Amino acid sequence: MSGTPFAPHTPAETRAMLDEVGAESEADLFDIPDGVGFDGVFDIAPRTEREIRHEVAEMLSRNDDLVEFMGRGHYDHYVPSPVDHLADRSEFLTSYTQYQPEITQGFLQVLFEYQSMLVELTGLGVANCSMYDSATALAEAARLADRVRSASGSTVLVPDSLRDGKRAVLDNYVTGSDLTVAEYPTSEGTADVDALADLADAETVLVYAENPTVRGCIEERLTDIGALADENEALFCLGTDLLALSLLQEPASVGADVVVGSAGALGMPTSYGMGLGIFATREDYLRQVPGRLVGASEDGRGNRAYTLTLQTREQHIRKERATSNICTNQAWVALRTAMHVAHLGPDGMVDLAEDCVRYARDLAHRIDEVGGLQAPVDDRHHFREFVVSTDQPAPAVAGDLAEEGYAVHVVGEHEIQLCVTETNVGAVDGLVAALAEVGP
Amino acid sequence: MSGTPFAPHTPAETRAMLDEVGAESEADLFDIPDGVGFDGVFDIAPRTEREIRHEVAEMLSRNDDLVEFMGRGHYDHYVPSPVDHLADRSEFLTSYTQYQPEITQGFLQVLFEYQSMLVELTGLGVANCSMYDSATALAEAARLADRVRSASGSTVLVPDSLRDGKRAVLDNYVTGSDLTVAEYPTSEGTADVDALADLADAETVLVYAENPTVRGCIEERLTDIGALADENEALFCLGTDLLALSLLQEPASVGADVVVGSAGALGMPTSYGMGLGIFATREDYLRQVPGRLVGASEDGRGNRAYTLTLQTREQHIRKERATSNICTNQAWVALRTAMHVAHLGPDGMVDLAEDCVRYARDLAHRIDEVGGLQAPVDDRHHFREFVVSTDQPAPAVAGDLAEEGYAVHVVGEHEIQLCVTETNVGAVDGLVAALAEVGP
Amino acid sequence: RYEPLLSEKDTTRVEIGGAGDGGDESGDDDSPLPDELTRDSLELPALSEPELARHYTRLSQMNYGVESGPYPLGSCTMKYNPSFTEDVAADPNGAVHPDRDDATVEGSLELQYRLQDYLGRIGGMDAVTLQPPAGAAGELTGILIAKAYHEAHGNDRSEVIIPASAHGTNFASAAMAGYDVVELPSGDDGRVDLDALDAAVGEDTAALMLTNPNTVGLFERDIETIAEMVHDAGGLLYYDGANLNALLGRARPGDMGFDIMHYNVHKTFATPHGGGGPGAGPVGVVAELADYLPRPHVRESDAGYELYDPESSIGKLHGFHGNWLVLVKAYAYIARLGDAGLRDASAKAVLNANYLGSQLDYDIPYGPFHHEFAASTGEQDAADVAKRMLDYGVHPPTTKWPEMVPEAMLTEPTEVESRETLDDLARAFNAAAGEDDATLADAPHATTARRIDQVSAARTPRLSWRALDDE
Amino acid sequence: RYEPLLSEKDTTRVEIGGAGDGGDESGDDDSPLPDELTRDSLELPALSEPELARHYTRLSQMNYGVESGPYPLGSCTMKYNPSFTEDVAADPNGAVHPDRDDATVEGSLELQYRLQDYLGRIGGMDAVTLQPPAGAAGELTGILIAKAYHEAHGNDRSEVIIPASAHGTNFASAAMAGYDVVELPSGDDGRVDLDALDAAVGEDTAALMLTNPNTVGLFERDIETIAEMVHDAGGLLYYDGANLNALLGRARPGDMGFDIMHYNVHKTFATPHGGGGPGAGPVGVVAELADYLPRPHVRESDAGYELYDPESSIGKLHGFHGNWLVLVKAYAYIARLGDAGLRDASAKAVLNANYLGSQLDYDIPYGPFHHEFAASTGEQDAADVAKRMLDYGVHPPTTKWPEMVPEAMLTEPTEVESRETLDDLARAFNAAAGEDDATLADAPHATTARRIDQVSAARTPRLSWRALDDE
Repeated sequence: MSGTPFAPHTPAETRAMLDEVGAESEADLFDIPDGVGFDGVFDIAPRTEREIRHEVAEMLSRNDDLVEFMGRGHYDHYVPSPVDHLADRSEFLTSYTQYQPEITQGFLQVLFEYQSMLVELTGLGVANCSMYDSATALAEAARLADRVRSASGSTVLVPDSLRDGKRAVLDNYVTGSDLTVAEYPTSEGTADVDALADLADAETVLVYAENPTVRGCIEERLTDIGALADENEALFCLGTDLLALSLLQEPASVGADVVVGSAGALGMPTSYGMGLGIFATREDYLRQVPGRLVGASEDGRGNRAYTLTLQTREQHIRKERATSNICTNQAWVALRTAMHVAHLGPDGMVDLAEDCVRYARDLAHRIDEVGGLQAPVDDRHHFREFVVSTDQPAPAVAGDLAEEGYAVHVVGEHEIQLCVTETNVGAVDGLVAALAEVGP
Repeated sequence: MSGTPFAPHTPAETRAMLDEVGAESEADLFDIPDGVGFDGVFDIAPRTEREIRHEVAEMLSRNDDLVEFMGRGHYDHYVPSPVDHLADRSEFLTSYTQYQPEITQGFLQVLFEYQSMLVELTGLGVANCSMYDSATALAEAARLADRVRSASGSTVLVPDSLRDGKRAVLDNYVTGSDLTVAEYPTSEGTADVDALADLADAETVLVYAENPTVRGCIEERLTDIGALADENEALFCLGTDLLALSLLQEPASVGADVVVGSAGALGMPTSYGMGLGIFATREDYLRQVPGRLVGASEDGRGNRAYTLTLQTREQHIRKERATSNICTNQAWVALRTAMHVAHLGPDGMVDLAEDCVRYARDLAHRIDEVGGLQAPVDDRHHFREFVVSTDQPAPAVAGDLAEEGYAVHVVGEHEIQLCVTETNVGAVDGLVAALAEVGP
Repeated sequence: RYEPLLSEKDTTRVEIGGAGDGGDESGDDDSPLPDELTRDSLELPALSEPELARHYTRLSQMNYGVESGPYPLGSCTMKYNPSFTEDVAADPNGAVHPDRDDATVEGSLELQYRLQDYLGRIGGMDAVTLQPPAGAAGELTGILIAKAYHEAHGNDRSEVIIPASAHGTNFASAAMAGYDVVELPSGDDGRVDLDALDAAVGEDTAALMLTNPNTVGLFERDIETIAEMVHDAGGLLYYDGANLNALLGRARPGDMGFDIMHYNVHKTFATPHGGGGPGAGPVGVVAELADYLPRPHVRESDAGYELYDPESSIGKLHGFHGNWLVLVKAYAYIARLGDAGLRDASAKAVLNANYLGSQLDYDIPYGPFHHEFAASTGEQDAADVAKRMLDYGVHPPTTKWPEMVPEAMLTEPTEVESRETLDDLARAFNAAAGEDDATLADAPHATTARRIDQVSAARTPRLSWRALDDE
Repeated sequence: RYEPLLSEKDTTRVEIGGAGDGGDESGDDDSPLPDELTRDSLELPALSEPELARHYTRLSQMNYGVESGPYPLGSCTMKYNPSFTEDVAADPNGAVHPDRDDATVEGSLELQYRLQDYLGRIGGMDAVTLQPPAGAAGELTGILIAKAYHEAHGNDRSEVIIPASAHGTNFASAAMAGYDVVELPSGDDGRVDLDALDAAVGEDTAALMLTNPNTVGLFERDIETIAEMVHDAGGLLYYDGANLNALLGRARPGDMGFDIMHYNVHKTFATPHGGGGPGAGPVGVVAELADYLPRPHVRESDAGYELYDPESSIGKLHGFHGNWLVLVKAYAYIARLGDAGLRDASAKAVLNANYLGSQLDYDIPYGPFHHEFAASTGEQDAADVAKRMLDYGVHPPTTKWPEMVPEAMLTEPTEVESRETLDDLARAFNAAAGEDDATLADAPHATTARRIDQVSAARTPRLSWRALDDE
């Protein structure tokens, strides 16, 4: 093999084509000054398909094989097989953004359906086709607030428990604006609404809260938070995930102006954090939405047809005045997520969400009965996950659990966090036994 | 879940449909006398997708993880990824036999191309869409010989080294005919042509030989065997496989009347013996061919189109006078095989085939240098595999090798057989070392 | 829309040999074999992977599968094939060589054992072999078992009785086993005519092969009497499992008196048909016949599971162990449904057939039917009506069979269709009902390929691209 | 051909809560939460798996992908996506939680490390981060690195210079980082106008963002001079990797003087575009900037590999570690090609573009071009010509961009197309060349959907099925 296996040219064809364009050689086609030409080697040896499959399998087998009880914004739910098989159809997987809607109606309709599902789940009027993840979605929400509320102030209020990943992305996305990010305290795993009331003022343009929170707690005072934002003419941005949306309070009903979060909990395996960011908002802010939007229209025969729309918000037209720089997004993940939601159906969604409440409740209860362990630490209802306090140093407990085959979060000196879904609930007996061994 | 997850009926829809057909209940639709009704249980618990994937993975993980150096009619070649992805497209995978060619042109064309590839490889004029495997293909060849040569006799001559699997199937397939199966001797792993000449006579209707033979030897006197068959007005049936066909003597050139064998070496993983039977023959015997045939024709607009043809040979029309009882065949495996051949191309086929000669030659050479081991036992050129003689009892050697992580054939008291292809050639160092340890 | 043949895109002829002398052991690029052992050259298509991907993608788009729309082929049970069964079957740990020592493939043996067990329970059979690679191979297996049984008992029986409406494979399989076929005409009610059976059955009867429900969906109400008649004559009762999807959890062949049966796992247990195959045709037998099953067979052992050769085994029907991947998928499907799901599958299959039948403008001569029915297109040509249905984007039923119904449209919607889809199907049927012969004869009109000339295909067989080149 | 929305097929409204009191720990089916914490109901489509399989199969068939035919979108590098990379990425051992202790995911770290290394070699960069989840995110990363660098060196610079012909994301990314954009007009030869650059560059210049070859395929011959001008002014040079497929093994941004670059692995390294994403936009920097890379970063350690936070890290651009699956596929692709394959890929990409360009009846104002070219449709509307091309079964190029070419058709065939396919493409182009405006304006005629009304879509946004219901 002297070239790429993915080009069809025989030497004779190459020669004929060179002749056709009047070139002596392939090298002649490159208009590169001598000073910057490269004639070295990368020293990358070509391998066969078979060798690479073996090589990567071998490499990844060096990851420790642990049962993960991990969450904190990234969740493992079982993805039904048809999602893989249908999403892998090459017409979906290998297509580009739908710049020619007449031959990409299929993907456009899927994205329209995805947007529609988010409208049903959030109660808000508009959802985009996807952001990269929940962190960038939150950051884009802050930027949206800046655009629609810039006259009134520049403060973004986020919980002090915000994941570092989200906070760090937010900081980078607001670096070019006048926005400042401030924290409000949390208590028992949820917002300290009284303290938040003291902090929120006319300068506030966005109040961000999560449900469930990063510690797995179900927020009980969302309506109050929404009202607080409203009183201060700030936007209320709610962070959540698709499965939580199917069971917990509808964002629109608690006054949310923007919903961001992770959709990747449905549709994707735990791919080291690769996911999909939800972004939904009120129709009022439609023309300030970042990212792609699919709308219904008609074709020349009067049939319903779908197309990317309101593209004047976007970078390829508006350039530096675009609502965002996002171009390539997570469309294929959105497709997978929509398929997963459709496969579960509303019954399946609610059943699974309720199970995630029960699983966490029951596991916390069992752990709490082990001497030296308290769970849940927060006096709240929980969704999927909760914090456990131990008498031992948490890192040591986590290390010992890893020895026993379990991966957990360390969230404090004596606090670990556990997440339980349908994919690991079968392993709770072992986990509890291991915890009883190493935790107290 | 109270029913099948693969039926869409809600209780309300079920009720409405029952009303429409005038039935009280689903049970009313069954016209089953009381005496033979079943109201017991199978005691099969339903499981979720996730549970079953886990359950079967768990079960199959109890197979010992051995590097296989095994062949003898079933070979492991690397199947390129596109074969999996393209063959799994539901339009191919979930379709039925092409009784409505107007909407199944795609599969018909693939089968036409598969037949065409076999025509190129064998030099014979006709190939069918597939038999179950090489054993049933051989058995059908004998039955074809019976139909076209029944006036002249009833003896089928096969090598004494014929695999039990093939012989046993052949015996069953000829049980309803007047055919008798007799063996001719082999020597140094190939046909003893002189002995065969003594055995072949006017009663002979079919002479069967293999290339490569079951011991991996390349037959050197195919033309003589073909001539012998011809002299006795018997058909010459050659057993081979698709990869061997790409390099070894063309069957038509040595006088073969029928080619049977395994195509599954290309297109399929080693699926515990699941494969695909080749069946090709001279055009003279076209109307005696078993199984499905795809032909080119035209549609109502004069465009080329493909269709199943000559169906009057088949069971659904000819019933007990059909050429065979075969109905469901291995069409999807044929599709995979055709894809694999197309992916390799003629260069890739020949290169791989030549590699299989070299791999076997080089491995035999290395083993022969180990004291107490002789390889190859047979003084022949080999294709993929060869026999090794050991001073130790062969079953003990094989058992010891299994302990070391290698699976081999035991073919005699002091003989083992090894097969080497591109998928296990990387493990020969380990095998040789293990053999040097346990073999002598 | 036309996709060229691979051979019309690009081919290469590779010359083989030349330098090699066969004794060359240097590992270089010379031919490793002497010229006299090799062919001279090889010409085949030579395309890049992207070109191949497009070729097969386009061809797939010119093909109709179960995921394209309804596929109500009578007697074929074209269910949805759950994709997770593909994932289960793809497990690389199951990709073992068939000659592996059985002690090293305990997992594969266990799966087979469990599937044997499941199938036995579902059919009411005492022992099951998984070896036959298709339904017809299952039939041959069953008839060979019957033959071996009779021979072992000193009975020289020469006939197998088969109803005229049976699948063609029944006749062919019996003939392959060396039996004379006695064809049994249908009674007026579409079922077995007991008088005709009485006349046919006797000391030459090796077996009666029966499908129940039969090929127009009718349950053979007299099955107990039939079984008694055949058994009294010393014959065995063979059950063709093609229509088992009608009866899951409602009736079992074993309970009806059948001694031998095959299962079409690619019908009843939703393994994909793959454009014609592979399928699998496991065979179940009553305890008395278990010793005749093909070898090897899986049984429990002290260590787990093992292969053994049944004492009076008929031998083999496949060179190795049958169609493994298909069997794994069947196992996964049965496990997914369980008792209630299997029972519900049949209930909905029968409900769907009855509902669809109630919506058609065509006559359905025989009933009450179960999972399938044979409508008659009367004065219209059933094959033409089927071609016209293609214009409505659906797959038509099986046509002109069985012959007991004139211009039959044998229709089996299966349980997977929704009421809406059945209504679509009915519209396609009924739209053709009012059309004139010319429109029908010229159909289909809306498909990629128009009506294909079958006569010229058969009269001038062109079965390879070489044949096309030669023209 | 019309496929109803899921919501038009079947929906169910589920009522939530009622019985639960939140304190219920009996594990029964009652709601586990008090009503005030739950929504009242949820209405979503409710379809069976077979129905969903058909829905998505049909929709896929209404979509054009790389395996459907040529996809010569300029600046998008729509290569064939080798399917084996999907298999590699599907390895379940790679499906780990992003918060896993790094000592327990050595395999994942090693793969990332190796990919960082490969990309560094290919681009001539000293350090590479894999975190940015797309090209635009990579641009923002790079500009934030430039900003952090300048701030660390006490430079308060406010401007980023960008050629007018650059990708829109360049402008938007610079603006997001808080920079004023200075737009650089193209010179007459289609390249950077050195006089204009000289006028633009200065002490406010934080960076110049450049694509090379530029968006009409021209190599910026003066790149060494450009680099010197920017560097002399204290600015940094940013390379937009969108067109890297033109240069693999022929030239490296690092050697040209670029300090920062992003790679579009979904272009150059053949990971699928997925209908718009996901991609990945790794960023490479020269050694001096390595300390500013996003955290965490992968490096070698005594035990193997570990995560660490670069000393002056700009922070994060993704909540976790970026688009893992995409990165695995890119690794597999690069490993498949190796040095010679990568070099050949660019050679064939450039050859294909030049060959296709030579076959067109349209003017191509600028050259010599590399992997892409901008033809001008002159008096014809480029968007209409593109619609007309759809009737020939091919995907048209990018239209009306960049603006330096009037009615541009920016065309990038990539290396995967055969001469035959390029000829097909040329025929589609040239067929439209002779047609009247009315025919073009009404195109396409042969597609499932005819020309879609963009104006009404934007004027009356209907962005969900609820919006359709409300009408």
